[in-house]
Amino acid sequence: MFKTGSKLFLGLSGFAAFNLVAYVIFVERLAIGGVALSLVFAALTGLAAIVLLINEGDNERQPRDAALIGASLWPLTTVVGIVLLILGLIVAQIYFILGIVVVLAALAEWLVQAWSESASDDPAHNESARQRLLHPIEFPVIATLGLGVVIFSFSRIMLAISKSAGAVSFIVAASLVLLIGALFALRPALKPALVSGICVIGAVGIVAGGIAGAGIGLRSDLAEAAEEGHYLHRECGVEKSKYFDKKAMKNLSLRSNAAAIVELRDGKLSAIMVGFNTPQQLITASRANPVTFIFRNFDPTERRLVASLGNAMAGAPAAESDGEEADHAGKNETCTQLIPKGAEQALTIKYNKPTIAQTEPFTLTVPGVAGQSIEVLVP
Amino acid sequence: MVMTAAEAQTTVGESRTVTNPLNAVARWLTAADHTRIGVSLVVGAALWLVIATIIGAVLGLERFDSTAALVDAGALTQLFSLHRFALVFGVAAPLMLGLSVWVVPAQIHASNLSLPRFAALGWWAWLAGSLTVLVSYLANGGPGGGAQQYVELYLLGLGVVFVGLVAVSIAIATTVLTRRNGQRLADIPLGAFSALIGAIGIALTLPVALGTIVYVWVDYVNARVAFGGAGFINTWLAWTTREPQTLLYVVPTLGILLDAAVRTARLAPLRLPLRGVALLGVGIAATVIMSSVTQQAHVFALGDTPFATLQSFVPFALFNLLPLLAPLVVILLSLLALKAGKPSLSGAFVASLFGVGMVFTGLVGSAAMHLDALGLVGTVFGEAALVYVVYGAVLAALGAVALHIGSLTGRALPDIPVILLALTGFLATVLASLPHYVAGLLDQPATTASGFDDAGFVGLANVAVALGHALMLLVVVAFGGLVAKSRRGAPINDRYQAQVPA
Amino acid sequence: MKVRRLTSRYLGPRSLAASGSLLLLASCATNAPQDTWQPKGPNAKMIDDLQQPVFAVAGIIGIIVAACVGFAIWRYKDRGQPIPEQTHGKPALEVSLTVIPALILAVVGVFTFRAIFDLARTDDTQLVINVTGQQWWWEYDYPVQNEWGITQPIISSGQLVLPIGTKVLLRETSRDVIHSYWIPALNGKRDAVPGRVHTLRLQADAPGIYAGQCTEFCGLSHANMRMEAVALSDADFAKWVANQQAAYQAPAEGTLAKEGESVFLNQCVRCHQVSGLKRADGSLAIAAPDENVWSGAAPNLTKLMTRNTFAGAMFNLLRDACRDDVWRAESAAFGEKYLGGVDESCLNVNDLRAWLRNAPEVKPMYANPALLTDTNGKYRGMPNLGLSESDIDKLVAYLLTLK
Amino acid sequence: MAIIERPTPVLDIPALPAAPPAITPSRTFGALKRPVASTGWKSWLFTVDHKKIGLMYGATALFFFIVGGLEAVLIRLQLAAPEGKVLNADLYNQMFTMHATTMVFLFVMPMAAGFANYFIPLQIGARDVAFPRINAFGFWCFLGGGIVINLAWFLGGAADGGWFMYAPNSGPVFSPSNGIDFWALGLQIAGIASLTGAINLIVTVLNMRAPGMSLMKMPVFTWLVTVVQFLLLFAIPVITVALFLLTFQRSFGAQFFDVAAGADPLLWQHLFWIFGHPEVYVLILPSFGIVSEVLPVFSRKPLFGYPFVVFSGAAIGFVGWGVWAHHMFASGLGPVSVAVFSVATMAIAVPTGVKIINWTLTMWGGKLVFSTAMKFAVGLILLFTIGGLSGVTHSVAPSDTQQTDTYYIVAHFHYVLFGGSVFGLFAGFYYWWPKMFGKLLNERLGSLNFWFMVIGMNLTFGPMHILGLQGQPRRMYQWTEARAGEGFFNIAFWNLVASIGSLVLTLGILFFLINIVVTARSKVRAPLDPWNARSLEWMTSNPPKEHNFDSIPKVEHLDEFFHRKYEEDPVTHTMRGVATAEQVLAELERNADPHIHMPSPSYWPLVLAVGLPVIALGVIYSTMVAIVGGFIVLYAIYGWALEPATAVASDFDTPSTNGHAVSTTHG
Repeated sequence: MFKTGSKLFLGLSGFAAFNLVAYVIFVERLAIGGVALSLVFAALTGLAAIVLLINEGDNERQPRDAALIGASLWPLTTVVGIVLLILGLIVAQIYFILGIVVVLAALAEWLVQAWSESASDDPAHNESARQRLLHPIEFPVIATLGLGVVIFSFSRIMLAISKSAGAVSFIVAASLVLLIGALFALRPALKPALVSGICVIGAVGIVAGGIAGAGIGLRSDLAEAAEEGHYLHRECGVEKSKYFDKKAMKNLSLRSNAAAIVELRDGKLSAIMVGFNTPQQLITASRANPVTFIFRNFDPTERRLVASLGNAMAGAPAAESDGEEADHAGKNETCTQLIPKGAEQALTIKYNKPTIAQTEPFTLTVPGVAGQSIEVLVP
Repeated sequence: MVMTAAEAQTTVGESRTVTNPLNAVARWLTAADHTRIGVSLVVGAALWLVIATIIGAVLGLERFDSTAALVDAGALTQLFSLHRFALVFGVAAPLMLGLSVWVVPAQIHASNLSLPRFAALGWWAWLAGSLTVLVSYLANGGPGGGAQQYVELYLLGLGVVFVGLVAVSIAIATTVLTRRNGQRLADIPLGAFSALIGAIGIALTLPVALGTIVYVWVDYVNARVAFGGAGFINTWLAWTTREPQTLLYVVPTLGILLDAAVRTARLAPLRLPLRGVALLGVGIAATVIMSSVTQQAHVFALGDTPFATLQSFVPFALFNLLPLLAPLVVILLSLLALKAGKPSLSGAFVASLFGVGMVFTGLVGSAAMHLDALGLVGTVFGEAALVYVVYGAVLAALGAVALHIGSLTGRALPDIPVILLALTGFLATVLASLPHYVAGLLDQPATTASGFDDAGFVGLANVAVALGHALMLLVVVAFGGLVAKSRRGAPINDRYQAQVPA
Repeated sequence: MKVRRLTSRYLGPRSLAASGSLLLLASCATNAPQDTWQPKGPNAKMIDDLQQPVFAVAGIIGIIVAACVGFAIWRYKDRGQPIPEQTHGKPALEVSLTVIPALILAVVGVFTFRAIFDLARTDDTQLVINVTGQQWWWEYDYPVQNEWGITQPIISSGQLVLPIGTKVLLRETSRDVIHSYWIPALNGKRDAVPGRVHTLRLQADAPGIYAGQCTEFCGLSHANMRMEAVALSDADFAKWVANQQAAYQAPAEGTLAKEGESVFLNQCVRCHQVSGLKRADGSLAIAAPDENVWSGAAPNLTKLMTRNTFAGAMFNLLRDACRDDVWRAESAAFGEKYLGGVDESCLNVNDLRAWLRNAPEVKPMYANPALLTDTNGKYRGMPNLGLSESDIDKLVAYLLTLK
Repeated sequence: MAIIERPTPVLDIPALPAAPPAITPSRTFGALKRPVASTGWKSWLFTVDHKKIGLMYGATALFFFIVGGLEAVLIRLQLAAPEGKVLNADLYNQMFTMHATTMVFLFVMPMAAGFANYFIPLQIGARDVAFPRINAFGFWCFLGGGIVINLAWFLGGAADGGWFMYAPNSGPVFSPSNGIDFWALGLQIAGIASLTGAINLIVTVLNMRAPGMSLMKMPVFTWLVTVVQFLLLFAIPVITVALFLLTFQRSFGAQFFDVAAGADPLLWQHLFWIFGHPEVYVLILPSFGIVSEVLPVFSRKPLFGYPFVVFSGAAIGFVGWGVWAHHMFASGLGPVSVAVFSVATMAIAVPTGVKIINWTLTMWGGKLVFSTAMKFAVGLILLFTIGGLSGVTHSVAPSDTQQTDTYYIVAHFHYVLFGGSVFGLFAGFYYWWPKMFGKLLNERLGSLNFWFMVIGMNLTFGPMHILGLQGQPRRMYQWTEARAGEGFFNIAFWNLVASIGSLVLTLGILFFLINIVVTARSKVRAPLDPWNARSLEWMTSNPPKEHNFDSIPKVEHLDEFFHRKYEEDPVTHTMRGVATAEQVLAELERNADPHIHMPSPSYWPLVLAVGLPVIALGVIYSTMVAIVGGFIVLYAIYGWALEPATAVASDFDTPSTNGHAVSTTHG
């Protein structure tokens, strides 16, 4: 019944009650201290009750061998998650979310580990129970994370070194992988430690390279392209950068059934439209509907097609386009990229206002080719 | 018998099977046994003690001349605050809890803690939290700090520290309470009993601080000042680093002293004279909980009427005088034990006796601070009281290591060096705090290095304090060397072990 | 033996098939406006010439199979005969019965091939008309083609006007969903797909009106998306072209129509364009349907009264009697009657007023203001404008002047 | 579970190695104890028995047949007169969309799946399918998908974009209500049923045939259903991708079919019809298989040219992949594609024609018994011929541009799918009813059923040929007097005839439902071999035992059962009976296997399938609900994975000492 522990807690809770009374009488009423003392009283009484109930641990039952509770990574992982969590509270939400994920994952692993260890008296069975539950999740997640790190590191390396160095290093890396793989295949009896050691060295090397690469940053041309924006070229005049997306001219022109094919041939600009047997200088385009023109350049120099989008009477632009809109020298224009001889590129424009609403007509022109213009008539 | 089992386990766990350094690292990272967790905590606390002594020395030198400045004035506030944090949550609390984790399971014949993984969580959380706090101080965070994000980091890091300490405390308390070998609580060694009392105290009080942190933090990040902002953090949290709350962190020192007395007096473990009184005495320490949770300084001042005087005296007596009883009773009982047995001089006893004595001195000083008539509030007197308590705990810890290392690792420490170190440590403690008691009476203000008269004794006192801290650093390093040296030597029989009845 | 008897029956059913198809023809409506077996132009005729024999062959084969099965049922019914020999087939017979239909289909295939490529020709076009489908009406615009006197684009809806004997090429596209353009008497159907330009050859042999229907399911009012192709002689077509390009004639001051013009300017020009219409301050009234209608266009109402239908050809602008008069006119007189347009005496006032009063009630459209979140508040179809009866009077008077 | 294991009494179950743990592993792994009920509703809910699953497929499909039929009747009522007012435009659009969806995905496909489930293991002499739990999962997916699709009726209106659901009309702007979301998600769920079923049946057929049954001794029904499973295996992923894109476009703002974002809406059409055309053969081939079983039985002759029928079925399966664009002749593909697909479409008529010829020649020279099943089979030959020939007329691409999207097409595919698929399924009902339920369907009511259906079907769909050729387009909620033409036999007349015909047809189907009820109430048990049948499924009791066969028969002939009953007279080449069906069966029972191992019931297929509709609703309404569904799915996958295929020994029923006592059947 009453033993040292219960006596201790009962005594303490009695003392807490006494304190509470004394505090209320002598210090002040209903202050924070009073509330806290009441809580302490409650807590100590609760502890006393627990100790009474468990009979102070004087239990003759054979204890479960606490030594069975083996090493565990999850307390440490939980703390890592907590630290991420508090960092996230301060720095950025992503770390907070990451922290929650890590904490939850660690607690889940912890719980499953704890559960499995007490599942039966057979440790092997317990371990297999844990593995059956968690391996289907652990392996994919770990593999994904590991691959992600390797791939990300590799991409940092590739982005940091020059194009040719990238190719060379890729070849070297691939050859190494092939070579080592071949060696492994020829000598299947290699020590696992050696194999894993080589793999670890490789992974560490890549990650270290990735860190170094991230430190160096993008190589100059990519940095320039990133700065400028991949598709964004401010002017329909001279290209600022030579690093624009050259593939765009191939993909977009594959679109079939365009409204017109605009050709630049022998210094003359003309539109070929299905239904018209001769090249046209005038295109009648439907209003409020996306119209696709395909520009084909047969001129030896690089050319681009520029479409004037008119000057709306109202403030809104008279037309929308998926091309590179430009607003230089007060002109409302859009254009294709500079494309070399024999190439083609599509330009889609939606004319929302009719020609009669314009003070000057919608046109298609090629900079550098004087006197050649195709009018787009929007009824 | 008990010790042998623990020894065997430790041996298997550590030396023989370690072949691969990576495996050893992994074993420490995933540790869930009381030895590794306890040792981790103790070593962590020792490292923090190095930081604390250095800061103490720097602060002492800084105050030698109230006009010159060694340290940037802006950083000084944080440095004082960090010193306090380092002493209490860097050193005292983890040191005592770590020793408890290490020793208690063996003392109650258990092979491990009841919640070993929870304790591991506590250790990692304490480590991460205390490092976070350290980082936040270094980056101008902390109470009154200017960098907002690092103030937040301080608050949350402190929270994590509390989480860690509470987790370890719960693990210890549960281990003692759920022991299952038929041992009665009255029959367990007093070391385990005092660990239980300390652990319960921490588990009951630090959550209050944790809640306070949440309030303050929410207040702070939302740019409100209901709790006063960064400058007032200490207003809300300072009680966790003041006496008598600090007594809770160092309650295990009482058990260490009593265990050492029993061992030194060559008594059977349960044959301590007036053992019931010892239990009661240790238990009294838990009454500090009551004083802490009121979160107020209970100052005794003479009032206009007798009732007003009584109104001031009763809380003062309950919350400041009553806890004094605990170390006092323990010291007296330990001396009584020596008288009852056939004592031989031992390092463990000397160190722990000095330790508890220092704690007692600190608590007395703390009680004195609450006497309105002395006007000690706001002087370095308080700092000295804290240094007494914490360094007392450090001395007791030296004793505890000397007491238990033999049975736990099979390699004992030689007595003479330990005694010498204990004496040096005592000297260091006195140097680091007593001059400030005096300077406090001479009204040297706390937490500032300027604006006081540094002529005469006060200036010298500060130099003495700096010396004391530096000496303490030497003691700790020397003791570390002693322990390391003993690990190299061949296992020797613990000379106490033969006397422990099987 | 049995097989020979089977083949000997081939001849009998042929007469049966002939009489059967006669019966089939007799069972059909006369003058169904969308009859696929009454081609009125060379393109549709090409299809018809191809399908007639295919139907005949299919019919004959069907009758043969039915006869064989019928014979087997009658001949081999269980009359207590013993269980027959368990034979598993005669490969030679099967191979031959496999090869014969394959050969028939090969012959059909050759003719099909030719027709497919002939119908896809675009290089012999004489007149190009752009056709744009939209929920639920068609817009026609005639690109500038000086040889036809079209010097500025003509834009119209409801009725496709084309000259007879001319190889017309429709360039179809769509503004929203997929529609399909189909005038059965002139050609098969061709889908109008947004983002693409599809072509469809049309040629009418004689003046007249040829009915059609959108045949690709295009949403709520798909059933009400109709079209009519109007074939005019060259001279009449030239007149029509000239009239379409004629300048806007504002109604005289003080008339009801003039008041109607201002109602129109207030209410209708947000979406509907009338070329040449000017506001009171002299500026051109340019519709901005793209701001109000999801697809970005509303029918252009210039010269509305030269058309016979409105609202995606769902309603007639002409009263039934006047309409019959036009539809049943002799070829020679048709052009003149059609070009006469709609005057007050012939105007189908009831439907027009009902439409103006509450359009979504008479033609299902997505015009419920409560359900416009997915279209950013833009309508699909004409909403209920809440016009007063007197406004409607004025508008009708005004619309009658658009000739 | 009645028969899971019949351990011979002399054998002891070997003791588990090592000391028995305090907590047994089975309780460690399983969250729930396995179901064991062999009767009552639980035995149906948690069954993995292919026969029970087949029956549930059938019952559910029959229910959806009624639903789809009522939708069809409403459509015909609306169109009976000009300017019909029965339905409004919106409701009409939902009605024809759901009629097609229901009939294709929720009636014909699952009904065929039901027959396949029930009879393929029986026909190849197997005890169950290869993956019984996946089989159960498939059924619940189908049911869940069907419920999700139809749930839309009650939650703001069903899908209204046509069963072909052409983009961009199916996009969120043009169809803002949730109907299409329900449709797309429901079909994806139902698609899981088809896909898992396909894999299951293919593996079953390839691996689990009775000894001696080579592929060319396999019953034709099994053969053609196997071809169908291969078609499904490749077609379902295509439609799943398309539906996935549609769902993402509608629910998550993707722009796969948004022209303004540079997409080409024809992508949807290609995806849909690459699935959609093989789907036609998925619908028709099982019925061909049924008819190929029924005709020989009632002609007392083997199927004429068995290898030709089999190979033409396989040929249809292959060529069926190369003709999808004939649904798109009017969509502007360009002349070369049109020409190629036109010829390919003509080519597929040839193997189809082979089947007609073979069926006719099977009857030729036979001893024809006109039971209702036989009537339906013969009806299929004639009606499908009409549908096939009208199909040939629009394989001619130019004339197809006149006919497509008119009622001529409606007539064509109803002759193919109603006259073909549905008549085949009805032949199957009458033929296999005694096998499934132990009772013969009433032949008199069957006769009424057949004649009303034949007349009603021809009255309904025959006039549609004329309507279409006279230019009445499909999918119009109203037709107008103005375009009906003149004369007595005008469009109005034929529309009225078709509507009346639909009522006659309804009456015919009503007779079938009455027949079911009458038969169920009748006490007369069917004889063991009522039709003098030929294939293995008749070599067991009516209805079959839970383990199908007491001993697995060794197969020596195509039509093994017939050859066990009859022998050929070497002189006259006529057949004479040597054994009755009872004797054949008794012979099998004499050699009963002592050790029959059957899979155990499981909760997990049902739980897993319940999670999917929850996810679907979540995608439509709230991500949180989807997450809940995801957890259900995850939970069920775990439960499933951790559950052994066969229950632990404690769950087994008491073994019996003889072969008969333990054999119970479903119900």
